[in-house]
Formats: sequence, structure tokens, C-alpha cells
Amino acid sequence: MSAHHTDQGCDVNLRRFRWPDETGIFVVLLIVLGVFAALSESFRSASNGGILLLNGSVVGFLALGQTFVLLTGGIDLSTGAMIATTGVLAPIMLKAGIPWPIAALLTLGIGAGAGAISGIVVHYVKVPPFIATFAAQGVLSSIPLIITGANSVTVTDQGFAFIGQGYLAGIPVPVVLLILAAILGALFLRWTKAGVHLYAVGGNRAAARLAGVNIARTTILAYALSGMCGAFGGLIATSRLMVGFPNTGLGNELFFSIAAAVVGGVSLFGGIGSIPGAMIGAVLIATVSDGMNVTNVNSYWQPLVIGVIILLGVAIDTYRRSRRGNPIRLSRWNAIRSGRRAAVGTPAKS
Amino acid sequence: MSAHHTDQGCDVNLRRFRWPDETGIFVVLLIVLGVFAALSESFRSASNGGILLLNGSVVGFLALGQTFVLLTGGIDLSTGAMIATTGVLAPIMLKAGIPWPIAALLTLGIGAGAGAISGIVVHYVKVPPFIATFAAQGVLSSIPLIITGANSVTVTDQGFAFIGQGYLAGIPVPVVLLILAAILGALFLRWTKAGVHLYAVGGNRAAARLAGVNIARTTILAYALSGMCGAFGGLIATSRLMVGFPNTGLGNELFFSIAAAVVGGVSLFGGIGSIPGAMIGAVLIATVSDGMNVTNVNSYWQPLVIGVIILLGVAIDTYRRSRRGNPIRLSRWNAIRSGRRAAVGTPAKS
Amino acid sequence: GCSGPGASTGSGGASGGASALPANCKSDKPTLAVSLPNTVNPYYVAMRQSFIDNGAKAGFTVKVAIANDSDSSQLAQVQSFIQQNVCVVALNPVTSGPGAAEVNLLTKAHIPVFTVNIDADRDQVKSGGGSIVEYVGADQKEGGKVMADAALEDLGSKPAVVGIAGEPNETVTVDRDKAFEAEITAKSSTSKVVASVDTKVDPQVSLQVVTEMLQGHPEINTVFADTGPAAVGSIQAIKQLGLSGKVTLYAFCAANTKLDSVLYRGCAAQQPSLYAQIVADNAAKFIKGETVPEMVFQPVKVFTEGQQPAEDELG
Amino acid sequence: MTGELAARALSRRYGNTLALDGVDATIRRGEVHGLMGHNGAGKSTLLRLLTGADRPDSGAITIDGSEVRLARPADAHAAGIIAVYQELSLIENLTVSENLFLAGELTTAGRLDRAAMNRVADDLLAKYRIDATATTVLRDLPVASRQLIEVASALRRNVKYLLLDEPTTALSPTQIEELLQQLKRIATEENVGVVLVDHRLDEVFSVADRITALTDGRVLLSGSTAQVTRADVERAIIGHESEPTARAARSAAPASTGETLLSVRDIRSARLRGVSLEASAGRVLGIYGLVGSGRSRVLRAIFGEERLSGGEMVLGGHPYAPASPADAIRSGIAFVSEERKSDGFIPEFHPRENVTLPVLDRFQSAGILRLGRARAAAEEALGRVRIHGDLQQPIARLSGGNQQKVLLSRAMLQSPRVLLLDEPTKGIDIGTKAEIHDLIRELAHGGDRAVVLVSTEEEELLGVADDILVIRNGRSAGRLHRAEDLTVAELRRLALESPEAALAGV
Ligand SMILES: Nc1ncnc2c1ncn2[C@@H]1O[C@H](COP(=O)(O)OP(=O)(O)OP(=O)(O)O)[C@@H](O)[C@H]1O
Ligand SMILES: Nc1ncnc2c1ncn2[C@@H]1O[C@H](COP(=O)(O)OP(=O)(O)OP(=O)(O)O)[C@@H](O)[C@H]1O
Ligand SMILES: [Mg+2]
Ligand SMILES: [Mg+2]
Repeated sequence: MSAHHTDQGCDVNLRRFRWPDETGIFVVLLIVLGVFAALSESFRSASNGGILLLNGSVVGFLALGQTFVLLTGGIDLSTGAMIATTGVLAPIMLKAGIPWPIAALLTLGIGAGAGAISGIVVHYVKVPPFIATFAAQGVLSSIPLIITGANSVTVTDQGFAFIGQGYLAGIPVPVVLLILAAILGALFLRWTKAGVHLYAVGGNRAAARLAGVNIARTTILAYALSGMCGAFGGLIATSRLMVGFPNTGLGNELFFSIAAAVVGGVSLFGGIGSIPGAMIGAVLIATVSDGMNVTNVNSYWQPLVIGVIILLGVAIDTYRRSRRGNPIRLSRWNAIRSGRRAAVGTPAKS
Repeated sequence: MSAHHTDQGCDVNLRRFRWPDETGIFVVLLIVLGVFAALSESFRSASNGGILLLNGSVVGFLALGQTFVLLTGGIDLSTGAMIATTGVLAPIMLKAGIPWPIAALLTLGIGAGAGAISGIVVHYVKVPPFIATFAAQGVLSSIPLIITGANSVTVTDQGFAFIGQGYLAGIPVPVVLLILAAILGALFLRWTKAGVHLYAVGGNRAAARLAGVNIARTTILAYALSGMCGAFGGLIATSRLMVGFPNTGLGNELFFSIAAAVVGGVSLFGGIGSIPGAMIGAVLIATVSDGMNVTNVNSYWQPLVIGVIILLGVAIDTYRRSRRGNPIRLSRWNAIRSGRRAAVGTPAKS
Repeated sequence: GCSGPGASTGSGGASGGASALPANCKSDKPTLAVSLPNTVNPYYVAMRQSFIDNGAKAGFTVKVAIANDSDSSQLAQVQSFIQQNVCVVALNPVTSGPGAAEVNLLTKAHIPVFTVNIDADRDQVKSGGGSIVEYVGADQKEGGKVMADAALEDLGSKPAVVGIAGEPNETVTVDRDKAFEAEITAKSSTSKVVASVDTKVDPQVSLQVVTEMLQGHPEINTVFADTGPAAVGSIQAIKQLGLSGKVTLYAFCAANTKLDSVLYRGCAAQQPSLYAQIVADNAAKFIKGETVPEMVFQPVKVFTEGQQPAEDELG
Repeated sequence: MTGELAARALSRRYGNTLALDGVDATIRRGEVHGLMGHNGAGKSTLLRLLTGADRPDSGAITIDGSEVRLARPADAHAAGIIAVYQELSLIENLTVSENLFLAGELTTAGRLDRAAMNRVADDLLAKYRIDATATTVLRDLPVASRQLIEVASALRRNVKYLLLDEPTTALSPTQIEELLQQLKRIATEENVGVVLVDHRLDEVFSVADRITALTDGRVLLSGSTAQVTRADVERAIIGHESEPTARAARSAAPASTGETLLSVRDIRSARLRGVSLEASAGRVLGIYGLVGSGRSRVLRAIFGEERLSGGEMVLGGHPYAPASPADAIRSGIAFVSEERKSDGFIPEFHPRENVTLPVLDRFQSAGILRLGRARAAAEEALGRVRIHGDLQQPIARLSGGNQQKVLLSRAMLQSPRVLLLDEPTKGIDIGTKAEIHDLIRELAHGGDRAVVLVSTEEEELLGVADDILVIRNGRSAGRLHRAEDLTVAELRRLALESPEAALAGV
């Protein structure tokens, strides 16, 4: 079969140890952290590390959920609006006297359920995910306004503050929750059937179906997980302020969550990417946002700075991959756009 | 050749006349128009028709530009921010004494140039379009804030009002411009080599390259066109208000432009879709927005109503296609996700 | 303190030339059309309710349109008002520049316009040939000024080191920030503004960016939040960083939030319901041919320790 | 213990095409059943219906006499029916082992047992002599290996009926022999009913117990291999008995010894380690080598698709260094790639549009396309190869062989100076194959054109090519062999020998 040339030393090395795909963007993250740390003493403080992660936790959860959906080749536009809905439902339940842990679980359930409905629409009604979740976004951003008449709902049960303001072993609870969820998610993707099926459906839906994968179940599961992650976001947001606002999460959150996943190497075309990658992407975005405020970057410049940093980061990552000498991997995007459809494909040389 | 059985009447009919792909969503549009007209007398007035189209013209231009990019399998997130940038650049040029027609042309050129830069980054730096245009969005939304210090720039040249407020043969100029641009765009896609190449690149990048398509030129062209359409949007927005505001276009415009294209049958995966479809999608979205305001739908309910109408519209369209007994098109999304990669593959009948 | 309806700081005023008014004004229940930026901010929720109630009392059919913070939807809504040939329009522009274009359109259609809360850009109104019957709103600059005074008073001899939790993209809020800064530096040469962040008028965003600002500038002892939602987020940010007692907040008032003696020590409130009421009443007068003042600057209402602004007294 | 899977009057219509028209067929366990037919006859469709990948319009599927409803592939799997489809249906972003076990993963206590799966996968890879490991990502494997992996994946499952759609197209002769033996063994020893779709009579006759031939969606012939002759099958497929072989045709039309059109000198790239060749006008140059030896890469390098690190090329007397396929096309080179689905055609384009894509320049005036002229030219080009199927539909809906014909006519339409063909008759039926061989030779021998042909099928290579270059490990000996001097055995020996030995030897 295809020839191996042991005289080509670098090939042998390459085979012996391959850096994981996430290395590149992780290095970019380290560089960005380094630059901000050099610029600002306050940025270097340990407490800032906690705050950075804390402030990034909501987008982190959304990015986590988004990853499941993106892996199947879908997209979830409703994830920000899910924060709005669950963020007011939780305090309403608390007002009704439901103990906070139960209210929190119910909220997660509602998030998963609402997500599952998107999944059902995508799979059975066969509407493109963009449209199905666009509609879900509309519904989920109207619901809290309608229920509350645009008023905020104050949380009456002080225990609920634990979710957003508590600390476990010195780490903010939202960060602990996110880390746990990300680990569980990564284990799920790697060590369960359903996890592999998510990749399979996104990689080649038709082939997955022919192999006997239950596409319906897989699709619905992905959207339900994303909905649940959105509900985590809603719980954290509301708990941090102890007030539920009907328009929380309707800002940059959605965008940032998709961007985090894509920066971390998740393909919008499905089938490629990992949770560690998406989480590194989310931390990168949180770092840039935090760093800009800590170092007092003028707000007019902030969109530009974040855009440029992310572009540079991804470009560096892309370049690093191209240097690995694996032509098919030259660029992940090329691999996706051509390699994917193009089976063996052409060396990405265009 | 394969056997034809003329005794199966309906098939013979099918062959004689095939409704274009856009029919389904067009019928949906007619139904929505009908419902609003039945609900509100003001909606029926002729002048409302003009206003509806006028208000839809900016999103229409963005959807037009977005279509070119989506056809190549990319996405342009910077199109709303392009409105912001070009919308303040134009009045600044006018202030500098440049005659308005020249300022308008320069603005279009700047839009095309900025778009081309995104295209260059996508093609040569091989960064995913989502990231490249996300960065462009950041840059283009910072620029006008930085230039103006968040102040609006008043248009001093009254002639400039023609672009946004003039009428030609009783039709608002923006609508005339959009119709002209859409017709030119549609002709371009069908009757020029570059147009065919756009579809080819989105349909199968690797195969297009092997068929001699210049991928670089095609990609850059698509983003440049989208940038130019964004600049049209900026000109219209500024001319309608006679003031350039650095935040214009950063709201729902981007989302609506993508949604319009997708509703009209343009695939997010590239290679499928048409300009008439995208334009019908844009008019549908404009109709729903306008109709909700004219019939005084409570603003809390508006996101829900627009989401549900669009979902129903696309679902009906999908269903209609599935009834055509055309297995590859059973569901557009399926076609894209499986049929595309799986060539003849399996009929998507899961 | 607060002055009663109709208090006028402007001069001149206008009277309704009954002949020039739209036909609709002569009907039994003429239409008062209101366009508001959004209804996700309790401020505008209060304003809308007041327009509905007081407009009806003043004999109007009230039509409220919400622009969802988009200039272009607001323009569309104004056009739809023109179509429907309403009697009078109360306009709270999303932003003042585009607001001028809307005023000009309405003037061209001979529909009288009242601006409320946020004025339309006067230069553009003038150059575009439009006219505004009356503006009703708070004196933004005064709001910033009184909060600066309160901060300096509470600090005693210490200089104020200020971080602004602001909305840099709106002229009204920028006015508040500028007035705050001008006052604080004028009165105390050692005081200064060291940082400002963009809160996007969202409590959640405010919480995030204010924590980050306080991280980056441990020397800050005073936060000025120029909107209610920013105040909500700032309070939590200060509390959760354990800076309560070290950092004091002055703000435009947050909804449902009581002031205290340690952290949230002063706020200035606008009174959206009152502005709406003044507009409704004066619009009724105007179409009857009476003269109304051209500018109504309502002073802000100041709250301190222990007080809680009422439902409709907001930043 | 026997059993049977049967199609009863199955019909399936796609738009204007009646792909199956009342087909009856019976597959018995323990037998190999050869399914043959011209391109577009309905073979793949029949397989899809039998595996629940598609549903019939009418008719029934029975197992051991009782009707079953196969709504989705999972239903068929449950009944022990497993298929290997014509278009590879593996998932490129997954590893070999994930693919092998997809939807049938091994778990212990709900957790994937990756170690066990990798073990089994490695065993299978060793058994089928596939050069890969369980954790290789499929995307990085050559087509032949994927094909074998797919077969292996089917065999691994609990299978009663195994349906294979052209499993041998991408394989080398030795791989084919081994595969066929495996199939025979599985049928007899494991009592599996095997359906083998294949265009090569030799292969089918060597293993099949029973043969069914489809024509235009109808069964034209069915019987045991003892009863049916090759001539019967040929008649069923092409309407008459097979024409004289390509080899005979060549001797009938001797090639000229024209001037050198393209000369390639010692080109190198990531996996090419020095290849030289000369293609002369009026001659067909064949390239032979083992799978993975770099044949496709040589063609791609000439076509501007492989980044070269050394060497040079001369085309028509001028230095030639294409930066892209577009350059190559402008220089008068045409290429048919070996993987039509991945980089051959644009799936949503109609055959016509696909055919004219590389030559749109010709139909332009004042920057505007003359679609009428393009259409006429495309129709003329498509007319040269008979296509079964609806040309008014996207090419993705044609049968595999017919897609290949479209791509061949696309290359012809370019009227290239140098035509590069990589496995041009992959999946093409016997009747058309002969026509295509004639076409290639006509094209070359017409005078001022050169053809470079890569084929895994030795008979084809020996029959069509005038000269043969052997490549091994990305290196060529630089010595041409006269095709008429060679035999299949010699070819194989040359391919295995080191280039140096080949130089010294023969
Ligand atoms: N999804 C589809 N949509 C439309 N037509 C189809 C589809 N699938 C197959 N056909 C048509 O059905 C007919 C039979 O195709 P099929 O793929 O079964 O042929 P085949 O015998 O396998 O041919 P080949 O030897 O070329 O693989 C062809 O005319 C083909 O164009
Ligand atoms: N790892 C890879 N990187 C880049 N391209 C690959 C890779 N694997 C396969 N390909 C592509 O697939 C084609 C066939 O793969 P293979 O490695 O077998 O090529 P080859 O060496 O030319 O083999 P053959 O001689 O069988 O054609 C190549 O032309 C190449 O374009
Ligand atoms: Mg077939
Ligand atoms: Mg090959």
C-alpha cells in the first residue's frame, strides 16, 4: 500500500506525536493573556482571573451548547433568547414558592424541552436549522416580555444566589458548573454512542443514516443539550443579579457563542470540532472582553480590537496547521468546503 | 433511454411545465399579504405598498449581497456594519464638498473594496468566512464611532436626498435601485461566466477548481458585491434620514438579510438559491414587519409573530417541494446535508 | 423637588393654528400617535402607560408604536402615522439625529409634533424646514451635575476617583456623563474620571464591565452609572467584589431599588409618566388653539439614603 | 438452512425516469448473485430498495416468503441485510474504527469500549491488508482502502444478506481477487446471500452462482451461471455480443510516432520523488503502478494541482509551469479525475452545465454567455456517449456510470492537446467501455493530441495504451515500454520491482 519513507525523518516524528488540534488556538490564548498581563498589573491579579472566567461563563455555556448543534451541521440561533426566557422563569418559580434547587432543575428541563422542540422542527418538518431556531429565538424572546410586561422579576429566595455568586474551593460556582459541564460534554462526545453519532450525522448525514444511526434522536438531542446550556446561562445571569430581566442575553451573547466555537475549531458545516476547542475559544473571547475593560480600551475601539484579535488568532492557528505538512488539513475550512464533499479531495493549494 | 410511460398523465404534465423553485415561498408571501390586507384597511392602501417596499429596501440590498456570498458557501456578517461605515462616510464626503453623485459612487467603491478585503482574507488567509467577516464587522462598526465620536453627521447637500427620498415614475428611488440591482444580479448569475462560477464554487469547490474556475477571483468578487450592496444600504439609510448615524445597521439588519435569503431558498451550505428567491424572502420579512406595525401588533409579540410566520412559510414551502416527488429536493436542507455530499446518494426519505 | 406640569423654562411657545391641523383633529376622539424607542426598559413602559391613561383623559384615541431601538423602524412607524393621518404625534426619538428627519416628514405632512424625553436634533430640524411644537423632558445636564455634587459632598475632603458606567452612543447619556465630569473636576481639582465602560444599558453587561473596570482601576472610589440598568449592574458589581464601603455609586435611578448609606447613595430620577402626562395635556390644549411652551425642562428628582424611587421614577 | 430475500414486482420512479419497472429477483442464502446491467439500468436502485435506503412505489420485499417493510436502513440491518453502496458511504471525519462500528458500537456499561473496537478494527485491517490503523481518520486514506474498509464494515455485522454495489472499482487486481474469494467463502461457509453488482464479466463469472441482468429497469435475464453464457449477458446489457476487444482494435489502427507534446522531467513533490515522462502526439501513454504509487499525483501535477518542489515540464516546446488547473486548461490540457463525486462534477448542475463549465470562455461575447450556443455544444458532446437518464435534472441524480460518461464528454469537449485520464472507465458498463476505448484511441490517433491514461485495470491499459510507464513509490524509471510487448504478468512484475531494477532488467 502507500509507501512509507523512513528516510523522511520529519514524517516519522509527526507520526510519533501529534499535537492535538486545539494546540494552536490555545497558544494564541496564552499570547493574548501574556499581552494583557504585560499591559496591566491588575489583569495579572488572581482575582481578575476568576472574574474573567465568571464573566465568560454565560457565553461559555452557550458555546458549549452551540458546539453540539454545530457538530450535527446545524446552528442554534435561539440560545441567547433562551437566557431571557429561563432567566425570568426561574424567579417566577421561586416566587411561587418552589425551592431553588428544584426551580433550577425545572428551568434546565424547560430549556432542554424547548431546545428539543427546535430539534423536532428541524428533523421532522425539515426546515433549515437557521429558520427553525430563528423562529425559536422570536418565540423565546417574546415570552418573557409577555409574561412580565417587560418588568424585571426579583429573586426572593436568597439561596438562589449560590448559583451565580457562590464559591466552591475559591472558584466561582458558575465557573465550576461550566468546567463540570464541559468535562461531561467532552466525555459524552468521546465515550458514548450518542456522542459519536453527533459527529457522524454532521460528517455525512446520508452515510450515517445508511449505517443505521438514528438521525432523529441525534438531532433532537443536540438541540435539547443546547437548550439546556442556554438555561444554565439564564440561571447564572439571573442569579448574579438576583433579578430576572426579560431582555437579558439578547445582545452579543449569541454571536459570541458561535464565534467562540468556530474560533475553537468547530466547523459550521458539521462533523469537526471539540469541546475543549470551543471552551478555549470562549475563554479567548472572555479574555479579550475583560482585558479591554481592565486596560480601559475606548468603547468605540472595542469591536475593532476584538475582531482583529480573533482574526489574527484564527489566522495563526490556520497557518500552524498548514505547516504540519498534511496537505489535506492545510486549512480546516478548505478541508470542510472541499475535502468534505470532495472525499479524498485535492490538496488544498488554491 | 429510460422508459417513459405516457399513461401516467401527471408526470407528463410535470415535464411540460415545472414551477420555478421560488413559487412556494411566493405563494406564502401572497397569503401573508392577503391576511394583513384583510386585517387592516391602511395596509391595503397603495401608498403603504410603497412604504413597505421602501422600508424593506435596505434589508433587500443586504439580502442581495448576502446571496452572492452564501452561494459560494460563505457568509457575510459585516453587511450591517457596512451600513454604519458607509452611512457616515457619505455625509463626510459631502461635507468635504464632493458632489453627491460622485460621493455616492465613491461610497459604493469603498463598500466593494472593504468587501473585497474580507474575500481576500477568506481566500488567501484561509480563515473561515464566519471569522473573517466577524472581524470585518468589528472593524466596520468601530470606524464610524471613532470618526464621529458617536455623533451623527448631517447631510448638507440636499441633492443627496434623491437616493433615499426621491421618486421615479411614482416609485421610491430605493425601490427602483433595488429592483434594478436585483435584475442585474440575476442576469449576472445566469448570463456571465463569473455568475456560473459562483454557483460552481459553492456547489463543489474542489470540482470547480479542477474545471478551471478561478476560486480566488470568484470568492473575492462575491464579498465585494456584498460590500457594495451594504454600501447601497448605507447610502439609502443616510439619505432617508439625511443624517449619517454611526449605529445604523447594527440592529436586526444582518439577521434579517440572512434570514431573507434562506427563506427564499438560498442554502447556507452554498451552491443553491436564486436572487428572485432572496428578494421574495426580503419582501416577506418587510411585509411581516410593516404589517405588524400597521395592524398595531403589541411589540412584545412581534418577535414571536415574525418567527412563527417565517417558520410556517418555510415549512409550507418545504412540504410543497416534498410533494413534487422529487427525492433529492425532498427537503432542501436534506438535499444539502446529504444529497450534496452523497451525490446520487440516497433519496432523503428518512 | 419637582415642579408641576407645565412648568416652563423655555420661552415663546406655539399655538395651534386650527386651520393647519390635520382633519383628524376635528373628530370626536382625535388620534394621539406616540412612538417610543422600546418597551424593554421600565422607563418606557411607564411612559407608555401614562400616554395611554392621560391621553384618554385628555380626549384622545392613543396609538403607541414601539421602534425596538431601531431608527429605521421608527421612521417606518412615523410614515405609517402619516398614512393614517393622525392628529398629533408625540415622538421619543431612538436617537436625536434621525429624529429630526422624522420631525421634518411630519411637518411636511402638516402634523404637529411633540418631542419627549429625547429631543430631535434642532439644527437638522431647522435646516430641514421642520418644527417642533414642544419638547418635554428632563434636564439631563442637571442630573449629572447634582449627582456630582452629591458625590463630592459625601466624600468630604477626599478627591473623587470616578469610573463611569455609561452608554457612550446616546447623546442624552453622554450629556449626563459630561456634566458629571465637568462638575466634579470644576469643584475639586484633584478629582478625576479615570475610566469609562460601555454598559449597553443592560444590567447583565453592566455587571460584567463594571467588575472589569473596578479590577483594572482599584483606585476608583466613585462609580457614576448614567442609566437605571447600569445602576443595577453596578450595585452588584461593587457588592460582589467586596468593595461595598470603598466604592460609592451615584446614578440615574434603578427600578425597584432602595438607596442606602454605604453603596448606592444617590440617584437622579426622571419622571417618564409625568412627561407623558404633560405632552398629552398640552397636545389637547394645542389642538384647541391654546399656546403651549416650546421647551419644558423638568428638573430631575433626587433621591438619597433610605429613599426608594416610585415605579415611574427612573433613570 | 436456507432462506431467501426476494423482490416482488418492485417499481420505483424518479421524476420522469422509471428506474425499476416490476422487478422480481430472489437472493438465496449461501449463493453469490451477480447483478449486471447497463449504466442506469436500475441496479443501485434495486439495492437501495432492498436495504430500506429508499422505498418502492409499488411491489413488495419478502424474506422467506413473508412481506417485510423496510422503512429505513436500520430496519434492514435488523433483518440482517447489509449493503455497501456504490458511492462510498463512510464518514470522513471519523476514524476507521468509528466507521467500522457506526451504529453498532461496542459498549461496556454504557461506555464505548474503544480499546475493544480498535482491536477488532486492527484485526480487520490486517486481514484485508489495508494500510491503516484503527485510529486513522478516514479522510487521510486513499480511495481503495476506503472501499475495502466499507466492505469490511459490512462483513463485520451480523449479516444474512450482503449487497455490494460495484465494490471492486477502486481496487487493484490482487485486491479484487482476494475480495472475490472472501465473498465466495462467506456465501458458502457462513451461509450469506451475497449480491454482487459488477460490470466486469470475468469477475462475476468467477464467483457467481446466479446472474440477473437488468435493462431499463426490467429483468431481462436471470439464471444460474451454469445456464447463462457470457454472450447472453452481453446481449442483455449491450443489445448485442461484445465487440472486438480494445486490444484488437489497437492493432487494427496503428499509432503514429508523433513529436513530443509534453515532456515532464524529474518532477518532485511531497510524495513524488522524481517522475519523468514524455507524451507524444498521436499516442496514448499509459501509466501503471500499484495503488498509492503516485499515478494520480503525476496527473494532478501536470494539471497544476500539486505543489512541485523540483523538476520541470515542457509543453509544445515551451516551459510549462501551471499555477492552477485554470492555467493548465488554458494551455490545452484536460483532466478526468478518479473520484468523480469528490472533485469531478458540481452536483446541483445539470449535465449540460457541468460539461460546459471549463470552456465557458468559448461561449462568451462581450462578456455575456451565449447559453444557446453553450447548450448546443453540450448536447453535441453528450450525444457522443449514450446517457441513460434524465438530462434535465442535476447530474447528482444520474447513475454512477452515467455521471462518468458526462465527465468524459466534458474532457472531449475541451478538445485538449493533452488529455489526462485517471481511471476513466470506473463504473462504466461493458458496452460503453468499448466505445470509450475507441474514443480515446480515435482522439489520440487523430494526430496532434496526446493522451495520458492511468488505469488499475491491466487489460484496459494494455489494450488502449501505446506505451506504458511504470511508477513505483512516487518514482519513475523513465523508460517506456511498448504496450504490445507486455503481458499482465510482466506489468505486475515491473510494478513490484524497484525502478533501478526495472532499468537494468527488461
Ligand atoms: N435520486 C434520484 N433522482 C432521480 N433519478 C434517479 C435517482 N437515482 C437514480 N435515478 C435514475 O434511475 C435510473 C437508475 O439508476 P441506478 O443508479 O439504479 O442505475 P445503475 O444500474 O446502478 O447504473 P450504474 O451502473 O451507472 O451505477 C437512472 O436513470 C438514474 O438517473
Ligand atoms: N493524505 C493525503 N493528502 C493529500 N491528498 C491525498 C491524501 N491521500 C489521498 N490523497 C489524494 O487522493 C489521490 C489518491 O491517493 P493516493 O495517495 O493513493 O494517490 P497516488 O499516490 O497518486 O495513488 P495512485 O497511484 O493509486 O493513484 C491522490 O491523488 C491525492 O490527491
Ligand atoms: Mg449504480
Ligand atoms: Mg489514483
